[in-house]
Amino acid sequence: MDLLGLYNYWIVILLMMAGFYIVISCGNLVKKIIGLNIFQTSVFILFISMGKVSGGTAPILAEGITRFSNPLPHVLILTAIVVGVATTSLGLAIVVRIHETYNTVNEDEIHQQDEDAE
Amino acid sequence: MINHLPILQVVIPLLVAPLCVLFRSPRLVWSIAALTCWIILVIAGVLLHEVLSNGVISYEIGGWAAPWGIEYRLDEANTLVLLIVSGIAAVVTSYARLSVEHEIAEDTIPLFYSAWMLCITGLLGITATGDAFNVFVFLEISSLSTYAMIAMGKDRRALTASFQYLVMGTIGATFILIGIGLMYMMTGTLNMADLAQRLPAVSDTRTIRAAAAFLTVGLSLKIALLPLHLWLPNAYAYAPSAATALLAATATKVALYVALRFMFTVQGVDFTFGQMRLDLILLPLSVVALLAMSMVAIFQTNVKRLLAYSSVAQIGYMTLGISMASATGLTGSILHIFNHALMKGGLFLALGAIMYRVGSVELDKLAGIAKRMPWTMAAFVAGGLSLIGVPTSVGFISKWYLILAALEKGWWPVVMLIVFTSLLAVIYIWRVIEVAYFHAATDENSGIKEAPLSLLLPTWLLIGASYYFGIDSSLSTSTAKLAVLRLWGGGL
Amino acid sequence: MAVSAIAIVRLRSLFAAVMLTSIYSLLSASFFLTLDAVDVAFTEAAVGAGITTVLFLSTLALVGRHSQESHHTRWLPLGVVTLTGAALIYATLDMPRFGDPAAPVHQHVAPRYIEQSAQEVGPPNIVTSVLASYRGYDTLGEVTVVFTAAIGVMLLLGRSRKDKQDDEHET
Amino acid sequence: MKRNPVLRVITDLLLPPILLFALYVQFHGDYGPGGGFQAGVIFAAGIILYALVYGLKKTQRVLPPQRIRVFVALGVLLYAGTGIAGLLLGGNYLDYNVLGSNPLAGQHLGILLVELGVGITVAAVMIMVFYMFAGRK
Amino acid sequence: MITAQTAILLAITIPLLAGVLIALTGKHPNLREAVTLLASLALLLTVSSLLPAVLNGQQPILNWIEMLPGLSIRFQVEPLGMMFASVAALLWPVNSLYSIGYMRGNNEKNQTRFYICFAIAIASVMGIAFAGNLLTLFIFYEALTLSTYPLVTHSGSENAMKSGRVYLGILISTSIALLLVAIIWTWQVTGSTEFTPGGLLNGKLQGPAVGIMLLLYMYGIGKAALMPIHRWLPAAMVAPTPVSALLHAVAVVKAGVFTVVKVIVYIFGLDLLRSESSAQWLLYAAAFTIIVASVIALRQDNLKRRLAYSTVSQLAYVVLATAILAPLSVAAAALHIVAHAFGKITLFFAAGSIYTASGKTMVSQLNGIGYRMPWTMGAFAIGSLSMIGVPPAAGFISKWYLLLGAVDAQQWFAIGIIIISTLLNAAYFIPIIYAAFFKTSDAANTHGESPLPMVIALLITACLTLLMFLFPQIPLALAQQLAGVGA
Repeated sequence: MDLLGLYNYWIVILLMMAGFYIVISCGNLVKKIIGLNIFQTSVFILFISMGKVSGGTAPILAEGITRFSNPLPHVLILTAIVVGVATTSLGLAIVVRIHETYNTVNEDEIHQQDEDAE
Repeated sequence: MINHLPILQVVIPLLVAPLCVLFRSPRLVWSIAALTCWIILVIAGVLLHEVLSNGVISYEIGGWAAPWGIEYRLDEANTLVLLIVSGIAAVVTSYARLSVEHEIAEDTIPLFYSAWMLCITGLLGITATGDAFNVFVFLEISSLSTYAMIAMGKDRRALTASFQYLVMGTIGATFILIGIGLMYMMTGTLNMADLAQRLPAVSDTRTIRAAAAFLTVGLSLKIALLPLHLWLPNAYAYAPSAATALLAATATKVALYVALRFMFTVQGVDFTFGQMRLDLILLPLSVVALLAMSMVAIFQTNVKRLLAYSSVAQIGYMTLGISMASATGLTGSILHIFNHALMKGGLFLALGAIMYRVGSVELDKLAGIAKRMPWTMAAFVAGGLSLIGVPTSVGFISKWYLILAALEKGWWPVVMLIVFTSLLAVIYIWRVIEVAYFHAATDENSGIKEAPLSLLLPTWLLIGASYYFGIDSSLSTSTAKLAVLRLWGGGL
Repeated sequence: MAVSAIAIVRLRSLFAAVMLTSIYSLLSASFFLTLDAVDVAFTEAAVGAGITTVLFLSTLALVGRHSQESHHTRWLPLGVVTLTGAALIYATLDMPRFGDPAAPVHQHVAPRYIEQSAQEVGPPNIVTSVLASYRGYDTLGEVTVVFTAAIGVMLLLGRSRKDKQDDEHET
Repeated sequence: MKRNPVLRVITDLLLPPILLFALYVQFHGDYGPGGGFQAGVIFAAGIILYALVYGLKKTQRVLPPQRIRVFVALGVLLYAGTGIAGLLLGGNYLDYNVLGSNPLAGQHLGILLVELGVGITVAAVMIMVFYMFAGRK
Repeated sequence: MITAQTAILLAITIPLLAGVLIALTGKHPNLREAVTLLASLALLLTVSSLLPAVLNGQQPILNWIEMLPGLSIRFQVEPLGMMFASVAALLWPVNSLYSIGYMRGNNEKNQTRFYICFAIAIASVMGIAFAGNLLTLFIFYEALTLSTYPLVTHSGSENAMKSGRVYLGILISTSIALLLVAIIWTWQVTGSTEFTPGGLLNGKLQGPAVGIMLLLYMYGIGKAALMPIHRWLPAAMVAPTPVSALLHAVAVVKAGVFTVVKVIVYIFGLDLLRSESSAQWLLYAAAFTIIVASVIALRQDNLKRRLAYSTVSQLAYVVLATAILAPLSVAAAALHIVAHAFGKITLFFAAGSIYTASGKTMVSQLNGIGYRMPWTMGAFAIGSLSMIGVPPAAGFISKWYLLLGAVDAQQWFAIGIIIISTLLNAAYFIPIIYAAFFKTSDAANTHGESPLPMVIALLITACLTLLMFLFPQIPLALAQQLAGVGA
């Protein structure tokens, strides 16, 4: 089995999991968003990787080139990047508001404050 | 124009959303939004009629044939969901005016309605589309607007609830994206119908199995299937009342529809239940969701939270029906999607009216409220009875089909479970009723008046519908059965 | 890249984490470039390394730079992550090899874009053709997502704190 | 930063090329990499740079948030409206073929309009979001 | 003359309409109570207009909406339903009269809510009586539970709430957990839920399944108060007495045993049950309930509670009679539903009358009360005789047929139970009458009779008890029609 051909994917998965780990384990809300960012970016790499054709070029038509990489994943990922930045900005906006009302961005402290309030 | 209705259904609210931003007057924006919602309800009605009489409608956006372009594909299953979403949207938007004025700062109201319309756009878009990636895009539209709306709640915990939902929702969406990506990788297509044709050839691969797993997990997050429901109770409890009603009645239902679409149409029954044995995973999760969440609901002191937990439990009924992997079970699930939307929508609207007058939905604040707001509480009781499954209510119809399905399978423990959780529903509903009807009113509550008519009418419209379809269920059941036939494909 | 990602996991200074994220973004942009995805690389550089960083920094300016570590048990997240990672590794086992021109993605749908787009749509940049025309509706959705985010941010941050306090005094 | 003349001069020098480059990317997207989205981001980046150096107040005097808000909506309307135009001219939604005298011309016009819509919204949104964050201090 | 179909519809809508009118006239007590009385009389007329046709052997049918595919809300007037409806319609005016006296005499709160719920409960009873299939029956059965809940908790006190919870808890949980499942199972097995002469399940279900199905039905019908699910009935005693009278004589408990008889006759069919050994347990369950409830009744000092346990045991009579599975005993069951209704409502009326006039609730306080309240206690005596089954009261007739049926079926065990329980009945009723008339009162009591409407009401029901003994033709004819035995 030609495992070398999969090596590329595995690196991506490693990155992805690092991001995912940040999201679910970090108590800091900003860091969670950072984690989301990394997680998503790694997924993008996964998509783009599958679009690559060995020996192909960027999918811009020009004289004399017949082998192109697959443009469809590129399109999808363009959209996904935008979605990602949209999510990030909204998430950060919420973080800012949370900081204003709770004066902290640490999950445990917020939790503590909510419990004290009850 | 009539053949463009499928796209207009989604694009009209999409166009209205930016329009809302351009105006300043809350009333004007509300009128536009409400009018739009009634228009799309009419469109959904016409579409359902078309689908029922002429079969599947396919609409090629941009004039590009699928699978190259994006296709809207309407059949009995998703047109029913479209009708649910736009119907709920119409009623809840009509209701929203006073409730939103009461709970949202005036200068942000136009923006709020813009988010509101975007949410509806997203939900409709997810439902109508026949393209897997398009699902993701519209899912994000609805999700982002939902996060924003939840964060608008008056309680500061609304912010943390919204953030939590944002993080979990984004993880879910990314999982869905991974799932779609893996499927694309193995088939080269994103169109659902095309995927359905090409998947069987590669369904043996580990990649496709993982794809199905990622899709399921991602969607389960959005459906709030136990144990991925953690975001839901807070989100529902602290969001503005109108938003809670809209979300509770539509958002999880749409996600569940997408799950059905992937399970049945795209992956096919053989793969989902034969290879993946999804039923074996869904069954215990549904059972635990039903039992645990109903019990948790009993101990809530905030009525909105109580109903939120009840929602998670009710989702258990829907997934339970799916896990039976039988036509009757699936009919029960689809019916419950429809029925639960009506009753939960009505219940949350009634709560919104209480919020409007009392300013709180904590249980101890509601003492003796039934005397002051008899119509509102009557609506709550009626909705609650439906949740319990009292005959002539829609809850009874769903329960009938679910029990019938369990009996067909000879699953007696499941029969008992359905019955037992209905009894748990009696307990949590009755706690509210006792406080509202039989406890002496507190001094604070003495000056409270009945909710205004513009809140009562929509509430009763939904409650009324939930009894109309409980007494004469021919329309909903026949559509649900057709939807089941369509989802099941040739296997039935 | 892997180094920067893992460093972020360990880092306590949010400022450094943001900077590393930015670098991570730039690195992935260059990676996209090597994978022939010029448009994506361009966007990732502008968005990931540009706008996102600015947003993060503005946020940090408001909320402070340091992250206190919480004392959660690390096993559950680690378990979930390992499981997810394992599922993905499992998924890769039957994947087409990297760069393989015979992979299904290159056999279906995409060829038409490459072969026909010049006649059907026009622009030599196939990505543009697909983005704006074949899958133009997705792009409409994408614009709507951006719009939604703006609505959300305006809803959340549009009113100054003072407005809000006035409001609370009234009620 | 406001008082640093070096930065000011550099900004003054850089801003026109940045905005021009944004326009280039916007309209050259057909031929090379780029398009509405990237153009919007670059345009916004230019404005943000200006705001960082000259201060938020001054920037908002040139580009008031109210106007940006209109542009935020306008881009989406332009995009969705193009689709409606196709619909009114007898095609399906977002069908550009019917926009021009022949399909290719129609596609060209359609993509142009749509990319413009993307560019406007993205630029406006990014500036708006930045305003919002920066305005919190 | 109105058609039978309209009459069926009217029978359900008149009380409902009355409920609406009562709500509208709630501010004017006189008008409100006039509405109640008029509606009750109108209902009586409507129901009696159906009687001739049914006596002639017709069974008018009304199909309403199709609620589930192939399953509609359906009404069919058969003899048993006719009997039940007539009893309820006959007693509603009397009970209304009594309620007016009682509610005013005791200055109860929330009287409007009381009358509304009462009217809705009567509508539900009509629906149950005329139901043509299990689904319809179930709908009105639940409606009855829910509409009587506010009546039980009427006073709103902590004690009332607690009892209300027991009431609702048992009735709702048994009906949803067992009855509904049984109905759906029946539908799954037969594809129908219609009441079919000879038995719907006959030939469709065999073996132990029959026993299980019977278990689901018998304990699902919580209103029949078969032990151990009888607890809601004594709990419901916190309600005002007119409600207890309604619950224990007319509406709720009778709806329970009525459903039991209907299910056994039309769903299982006597033949099926006779042939299945797994279904024999019912007889013993009923016998157990009769004896145990009687013993408990003997030990209650609270008059209403004693009456409640007496009801539990009397209901079990009906079940026992049906479980004997002989045509004659089924007729006896039907007759006993009527006879017990008249007798028990009289007893409750009397109890309420005593409470209104003197404030007494305990059996031990009743020494010599017969001299102060001769009418009330006279009626009480007649009611007691009917319970024991002695002529000249209605109870004798049903007991007579019960014995005949048992002999016919050679159920010596059942006969033994009947004899023992008759002795027990006598043991807990006779002392009350004895104390009332032959003991001298110990305290200085100054009260006289209760308000006139109450006295009139309880005299009417006492007379009905006697009349049914003297002129049993109509109920007898209906009962025989039901059981398929010639007159």
